Amino acid sequence: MSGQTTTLAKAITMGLRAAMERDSKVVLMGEDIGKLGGVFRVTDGLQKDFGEDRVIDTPLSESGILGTAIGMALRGYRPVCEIQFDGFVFPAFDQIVCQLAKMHARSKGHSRLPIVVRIPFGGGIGAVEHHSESPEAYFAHTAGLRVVACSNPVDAYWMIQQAVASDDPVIFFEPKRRYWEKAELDTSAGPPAEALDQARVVREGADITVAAYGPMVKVCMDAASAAAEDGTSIEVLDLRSLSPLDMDTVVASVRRTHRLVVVHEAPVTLGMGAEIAAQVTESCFHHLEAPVLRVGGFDTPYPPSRIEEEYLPDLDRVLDAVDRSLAY
Amino acid sequence: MSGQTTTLAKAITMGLRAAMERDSKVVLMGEDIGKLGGVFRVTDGLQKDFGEDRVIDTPLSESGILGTAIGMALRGYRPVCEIQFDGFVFPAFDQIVCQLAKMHARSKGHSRLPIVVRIPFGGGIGAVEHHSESPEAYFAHTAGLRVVACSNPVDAYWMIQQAVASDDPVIFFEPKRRYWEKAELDTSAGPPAEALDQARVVREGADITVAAYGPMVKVCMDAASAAAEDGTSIEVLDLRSLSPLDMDTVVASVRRTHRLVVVHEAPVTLGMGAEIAAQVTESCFHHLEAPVLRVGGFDTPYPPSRIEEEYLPDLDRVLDAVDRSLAY
Amino acid sequence: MALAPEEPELVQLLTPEGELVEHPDYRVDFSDEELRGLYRDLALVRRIDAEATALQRQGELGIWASLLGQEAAQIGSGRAMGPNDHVFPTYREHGVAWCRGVDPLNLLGLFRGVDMGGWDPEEHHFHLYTIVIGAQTLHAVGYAMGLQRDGMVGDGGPELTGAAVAYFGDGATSQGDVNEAFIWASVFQAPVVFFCQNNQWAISEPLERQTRIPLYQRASGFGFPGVRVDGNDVLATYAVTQAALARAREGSGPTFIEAYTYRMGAHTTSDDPTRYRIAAEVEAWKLKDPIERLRSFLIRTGKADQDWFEALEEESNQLAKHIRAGCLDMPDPSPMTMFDHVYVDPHKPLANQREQFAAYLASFESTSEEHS
Amino acid sequence: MALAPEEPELVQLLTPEGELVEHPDYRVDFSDEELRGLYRDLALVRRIDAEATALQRQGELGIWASLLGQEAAQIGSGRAMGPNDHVFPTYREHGVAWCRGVDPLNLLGLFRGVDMGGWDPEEHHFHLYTIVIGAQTLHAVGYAMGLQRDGMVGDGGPELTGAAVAYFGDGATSQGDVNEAFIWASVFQAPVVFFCQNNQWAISEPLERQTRIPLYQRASGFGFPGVRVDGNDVLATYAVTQAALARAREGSGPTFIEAYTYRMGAHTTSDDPTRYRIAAEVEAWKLKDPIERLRSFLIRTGKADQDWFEALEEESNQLAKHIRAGCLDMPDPSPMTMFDHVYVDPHKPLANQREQFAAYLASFESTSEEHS
Ligand SMILES: Cc1ncc(C[n+]2csc(CCOP(=O)(O)OP(=O)(O)O)c2C)c(N)n1
Ligand SMILES: Cc1ncc(C[n+]2csc(CCOP(=O)(O)OP(=O)(O)O)c2C)c(N)n1
Ligand SMILES: [Mg+2]
Ligand SMILES: [Mg+2]
Repeated sequence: MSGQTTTLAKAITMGLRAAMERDSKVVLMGEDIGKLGGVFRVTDGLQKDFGEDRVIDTPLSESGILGTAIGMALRGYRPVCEIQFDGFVFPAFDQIVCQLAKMHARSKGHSRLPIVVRIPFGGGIGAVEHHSESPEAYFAHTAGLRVVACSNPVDAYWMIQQAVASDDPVIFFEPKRRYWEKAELDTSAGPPAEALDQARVVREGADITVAAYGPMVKVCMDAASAAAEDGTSIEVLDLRSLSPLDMDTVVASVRRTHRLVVVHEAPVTLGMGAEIAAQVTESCFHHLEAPVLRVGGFDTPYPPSRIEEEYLPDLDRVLDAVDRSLAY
Repeated sequence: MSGQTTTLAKAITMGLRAAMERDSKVVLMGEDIGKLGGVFRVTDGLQKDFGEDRVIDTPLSESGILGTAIGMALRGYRPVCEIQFDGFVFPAFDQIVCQLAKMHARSKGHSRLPIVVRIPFGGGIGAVEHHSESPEAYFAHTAGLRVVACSNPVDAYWMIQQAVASDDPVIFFEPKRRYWEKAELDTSAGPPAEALDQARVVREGADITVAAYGPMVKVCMDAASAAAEDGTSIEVLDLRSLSPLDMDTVVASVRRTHRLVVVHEAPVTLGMGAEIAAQVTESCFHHLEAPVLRVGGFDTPYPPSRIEEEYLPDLDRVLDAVDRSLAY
Repeated sequence: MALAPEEPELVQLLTPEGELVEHPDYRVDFSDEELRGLYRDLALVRRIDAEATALQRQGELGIWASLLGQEAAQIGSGRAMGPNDHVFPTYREHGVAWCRGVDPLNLLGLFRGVDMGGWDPEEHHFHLYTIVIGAQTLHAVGYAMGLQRDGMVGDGGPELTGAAVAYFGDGATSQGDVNEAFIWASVFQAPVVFFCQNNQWAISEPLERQTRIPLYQRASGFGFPGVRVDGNDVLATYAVTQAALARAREGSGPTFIEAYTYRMGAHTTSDDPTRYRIAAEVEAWKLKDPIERLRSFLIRTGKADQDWFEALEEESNQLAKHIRAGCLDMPDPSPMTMFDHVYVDPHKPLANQREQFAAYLASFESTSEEHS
Repeated sequence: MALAPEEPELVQLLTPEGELVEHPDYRVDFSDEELRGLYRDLALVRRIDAEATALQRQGELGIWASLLGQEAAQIGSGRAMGPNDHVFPTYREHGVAWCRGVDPLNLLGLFRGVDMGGWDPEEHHFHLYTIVIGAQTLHAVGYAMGLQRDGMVGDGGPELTGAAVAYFGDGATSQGDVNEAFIWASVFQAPVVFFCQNNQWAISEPLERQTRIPLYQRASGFGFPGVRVDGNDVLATYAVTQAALARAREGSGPTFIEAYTYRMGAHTTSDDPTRYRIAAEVEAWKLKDPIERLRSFLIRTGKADQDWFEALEEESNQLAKHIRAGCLDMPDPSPMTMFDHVYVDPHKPLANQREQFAAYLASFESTSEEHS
């Protein structure tokens, strides 16, 4: 199978399918993932093809999903858990923070938990409360987890497979409002040059670096195109991995451009931007022409969807930050 | 009652007692807080004096504690919940993040949740796993919560009362390894000049600012004393409030000293230091002589207690950071 | 699959055919007017639901969670409540909201995306909708513990005593929170009624994904009574809820009610049930429609005549108009409202964010009015 | 307070007085040697516990969670297991660990603060201790679901089939996770045994804070059998566990066992039970001591003689020496080990932190050897 136009959602389906074909220990668990194929249809057709033992419609309990996934992993399985929406990961938080993240260290390396927790995240789809959250910082603050976010179909296809192949637990964020965006996916072309824990320069630029991940990469690319027309050359980074952060790539870029804006949907306070700002300032203190600026959600609950456009960083807010940085 | 030498634990007991005497709607909830008086004896004697209806030994379920506290608050009560140890707050995380933090906004101000969640936090007491965590950043990243940490008996006495009086939910961190430290507490002297959401300069200095909270304030004060002997003048801030952060006080100090080190026990990545570093760099970009440096726990699970001394920031590590900052 | 509602354990007072039946433990004693009142409730909430569904199709609502098929469970339980009983609903209790006097328009805000719940929970003794499955059951128990402390439990009758009523679905029974709520309620003998609408489905998952045995039996493991009532029978639901409320208010502790019913529509307007359930199942349940059976009964017994039904139809049309017009009129909130009520007390950093954002929005005003 | 263990629902095969009694459903068929073996287990784990308690008092352990009084519940259940049965313990299952061949020394590491669990969970089919109350019950269910998928459920007998065994306390039954575990196990008919040691206390809270009704009845609400066994009777505990394991392994699903016992000591060495419970209660339970009753039986029936008991005493002393010497010898870990096994795959930022910290420590080495 080579080049075909594929949505991000479908690319994950294909990635899961490939992972399941490769390794019979890969099992999927989640609410409504079987017959329905998931509320976003990401697991569509997989139960039909791999059976109910490998694609498990679970009881409605997220702690149960994570807790039993851990048990299955201890028995040698590689569970891929789907959390139906970002806001519903919290009942599982204890199992993730106290068990999933720590058991490998607790056991001095005896026990491995190669579990992937798939979380459709972020806003912009006009949903009700708890369906538009960006909880990635909670996980990135938790040692023992890997946290990644894909931003496009090609990465989605490969990153989900790399996540399943990882012997560490991976929290896998899927940009739900990009599920339906398409790209050419040539599965025979092999995985991208970057490893799962590496960032990528998705657009080169000279004047300023803008770093984003997941759904905001597109916003930043659009901002870069718009800025180019005004003569500003923005370098755009897709961070891809949030824990570990690939600071080598970020720092190398900032050493070139001397300016950095970090963009995410999550609230600014203690969001990923905080960590990146702190590290970049330390690594590039004498290179920075302006402080690292952050564009993110406000420190409020995610608002009703009729005003989510104002809550979410958009092209204008990114460019506003770019201008502020350049004005230093 | 005026001046008496009081431990931090006892000061909280006294503060809770005062709050309960003042307002009959104040109720305490938690595991083992009644007859036993809590595993740290912070609620010692309160059930005896206020009865089982106001000091409630609860079933062993933290989500239950928070969830029912929310219900009681909706009925007009002011519950003060005790989480037995930091590491056991996670089963309640969903109720805290999705309900406690958001219900006031959800209801457009109709419903208020004046709930205090007391959490003994931090390490250094030689305990087993889950008994030495510093989870404050998870809460400070969550809009709708107030997060505070006391560091000494006098503050403890007043801050717990201010927390109970607050109409917003407050996550109240108690530095468990300081429970037995004593100070003169003159309850007739009235509360400190700072409001609950304000930081305090606890030692003035000229060369560099060191900001900390909870158990690390003492470590930083000791570091400042040691540094003074070597001729370095450290200004020490007790942040007291972690959400909101009192950046006015921090920024004013950094504008004087031009250097900042933030110290906490929590893992460095996405710890409070990240946010402070990001904000200070933005506010004081042209004032900083060195990047904000962070001293914190490593990005590992909290280690076995025999090596926790090495994990926890100590005087040497604080001074090392001070030296590195001054060397810029 | 779905257990036959004819089984002995099921409390039923009005058969699908509209015949009254006796039950050893439960009875109702309604005047004709009250019976017509119940019918009116059922018909009007179905109309509200239909109108909201239509509004969603027309793009006026982002999503809608239909109560179609569950009207009797909601009206029967909602009408059984007294003034001090306090409801903790899920996102589907539009019928209960109706009984508590919430203007249906206020329900739409959440689904339209203009707010998170547009009514005052205290005014109506009807808490905001809770979307995180099961979380509200603990709130109900805590509220009930507050009632205990307020001296609102005992033999003062519904005017002086009160109970909390937690609504949840069959799927919700798998959440830790719901089971913890059972434990707390039992241990503290809290005045709470657990009202589970078993509509046979949790989105695409059938009941068997949540339990091996009839749900009402869950309560026995926690030490309080569970009862299965025909949730499509408004009379039985009323009687069973009334008894459970009386028991709770007088201090005898919680009851679990399994209202055995069926989700006739999709989970929400975003769902496609043809992917996971067969039409025959839906058809079978149509025969047990909660409204039809009461209609048959009223007509056959002459308790309501054609005029009355026509007048109701007219009222229903007016209500639909009110909803439609009100919905279309519902203004989008100002973006600045997202900063409101995050905290009760002043919060400086958020105030700063608010100010900066206001200034940022203002910077566009010269060129555009879109953010005004 | 504590229900009288004489009540009919309690499965008992050996009375506190050391008399064998018949039970309609459960029986054991032990040789004299096997009976002595059980006694040896009971005596030795009590000795391990006593030694660890002493080591804590002497400052060699930071804390210790004593199993005193619960030996029979643990040995009875632990000895009933087959080679493929996999245990998920709390922090108090030292007796079960013994049965699974874990060197008691390895248990001490956690309590001394040198590690988080010093054994290989797979080697012993004995998972690490879990401190977060209840979390391990879900792990057990997941493991059991793995066994199902591995074809390890059916009629192959204990050599070819297996089950998971989740241990937890009375207090733990209030956690959401534990109740979710019940649901999952029931829905998937997972081969798991829920072994609850009801030792009457959760730190300072008596059983009544967690339930109004006998705990074993909890299972009925989830659709699987619950049984209360005299947890101070090693024979009954063995028989009941063996039956539950057989049931699980052959595919008939979970069983809840409530081992009715008593925590004779403090919750942990940090606890002071005199603050919350009366001495008379402890005295009453002393009469039901799990070891004494088997000793009476062995002596009265002549199945063990004085020499045998003396030899055991000598073995016990040797074991105590092993523990004491081993504990004192247990080296503190190198601080650098805290960076080990956080991740399986390389993790650059952490590797950097490690390196920097090593350099930092090395900077002291010239002046001090303390971090070497
Ligand atoms: C904690 C949580 N997990 C998942 C969801 C997504 N979700 C919304 S409704 C639903 C099914 C609920 O089923 P049930 O409890 O039977 O109620 P019903 O919708 O049938 O009325 C799910 C899984 C959620 N809202 N909350
Ligand atoms: C989630 C969680 N909350 C609180 C604690 C603190 N804690 C440790 S043991 C214990 C009591 C446990 O009682 P039980 O389940 O009966 O077990 P036992 O100690 O009696 O064996 C508590 C509250 C914990 N370890 N985990
Ligand atoms: Mg349902
Ligand atoms: Mg116990």
